[in-house]
Amino acid sequence: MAIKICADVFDPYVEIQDYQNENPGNSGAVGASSIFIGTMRDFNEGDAVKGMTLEYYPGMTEKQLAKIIAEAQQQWPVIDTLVVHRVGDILPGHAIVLVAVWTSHRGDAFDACRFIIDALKSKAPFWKKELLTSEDERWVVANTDGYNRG
Amino acid sequence: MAIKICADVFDPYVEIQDYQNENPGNSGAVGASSIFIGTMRDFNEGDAVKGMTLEYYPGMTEKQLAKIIAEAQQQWPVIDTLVVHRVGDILPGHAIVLVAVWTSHRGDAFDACRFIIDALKSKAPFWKKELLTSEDERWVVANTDGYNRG
Amino acid sequence: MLMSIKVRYFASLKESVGRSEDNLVFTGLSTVIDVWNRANPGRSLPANILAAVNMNYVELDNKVDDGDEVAFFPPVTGG
Amino acid sequence: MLMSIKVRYFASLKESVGRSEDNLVFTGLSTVIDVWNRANPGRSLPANILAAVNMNYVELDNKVDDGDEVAFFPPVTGG
Repeated sequence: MAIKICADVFDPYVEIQDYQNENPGNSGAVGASSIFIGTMRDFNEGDAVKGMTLEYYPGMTEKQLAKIIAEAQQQWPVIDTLVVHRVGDILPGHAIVLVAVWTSHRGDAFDACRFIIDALKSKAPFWKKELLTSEDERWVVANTDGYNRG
Repeated sequence: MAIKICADVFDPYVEIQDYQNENPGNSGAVGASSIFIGTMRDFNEGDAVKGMTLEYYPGMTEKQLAKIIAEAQQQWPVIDTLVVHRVGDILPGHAIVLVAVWTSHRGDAFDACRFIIDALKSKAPFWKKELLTSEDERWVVANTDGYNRG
Repeated sequence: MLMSIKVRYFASLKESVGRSEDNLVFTGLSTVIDVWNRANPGRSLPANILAAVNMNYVELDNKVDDGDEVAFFPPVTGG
Repeated sequence: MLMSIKVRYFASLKESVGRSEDNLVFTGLSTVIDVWNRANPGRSLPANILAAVNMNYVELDNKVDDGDEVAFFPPVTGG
């Protein structure tokens, strides 16, 4: 299990490959990997966005993420988990968050991965401030339910 | 959208990276990527497994996968999809299937990805024959519901 | 009417019938189950076997036409 | 009893209070909302603000102890 806060651009696929190379132990038991990657879009709530700053609470963020992963491990037979989250100044197209969950069976992988990203979005102390193409700045007030209602 | 049948070992992360490099068009609209990877385990139904052969129906397999992806695109606002499936002789640890779905919002990505892998497992003509460490061979009779009931 | 039908078998069914395909030629209208019976006289279709015509899933009473490819196979186990 | 409490503010709340932390020293028992009121006299806690003590979420009537770190911040928007 690993939790990583990145102040610089990260490639989620390289993070996964590096993690797996460093932790090859469980590969024979793994039958399913569910991976979620959140990426910065160039629009939000109808406005064009050209950048974003992600603030966090060093110490508490990692502690809350570790709690969320422990809850997932209690609910599902999880073999391993990797969570990476970006902080600092971010541009459209860049990865914000990576959640990877490895299990024996696919239902467990999907359920645990979705639980972790949903819990992260409601409990892990990160805050987004958007820079619009109009040069206005605004704090994102609340996360949405995750569906396109447009 | 791409569908690929691989007769040789494939690295799912390299497949995704190559696909994204060849199809950079939608990156500003993508906010969520849900990726599922199915990997060969070294056990199944209580027996140690040392290899597997995957048979398919060339032509029909691709046709059914294209239908499944079209159904997902009708039900969710999917930006892009990549499905890769292995055939031939497979060893434990090797990737069997990759499903990647790109959307603006995470709920759509998870739902569409899970729909595609569930439909693939029930409708796409692939058949697995396991080689046990006891040297017995057996056809897998049916896919399970995807949860660990052990 | 002269019908020319390719019949294909996959996976465990291919092993139990002992061949991967038949090329049938016969006269008269026919359904998927008729095709099975002509290709496998005296052997009833095993339970749970799925059928496809021209790579689309069909029911066993589906009509077949000259030139069709009819396939029989067990439940799929990919992914 | 002498209480030494570090208070931290994040994101939009940090901007509206105009600072990122306070170091309070006072005597007597206290709760999270008391800490806010001592650090921000005359300014009521904005609606929806979350509180943590030593990096765990707490309710506003949670007791605080000497040496605790108390944090206030708006709803989180990561991921």
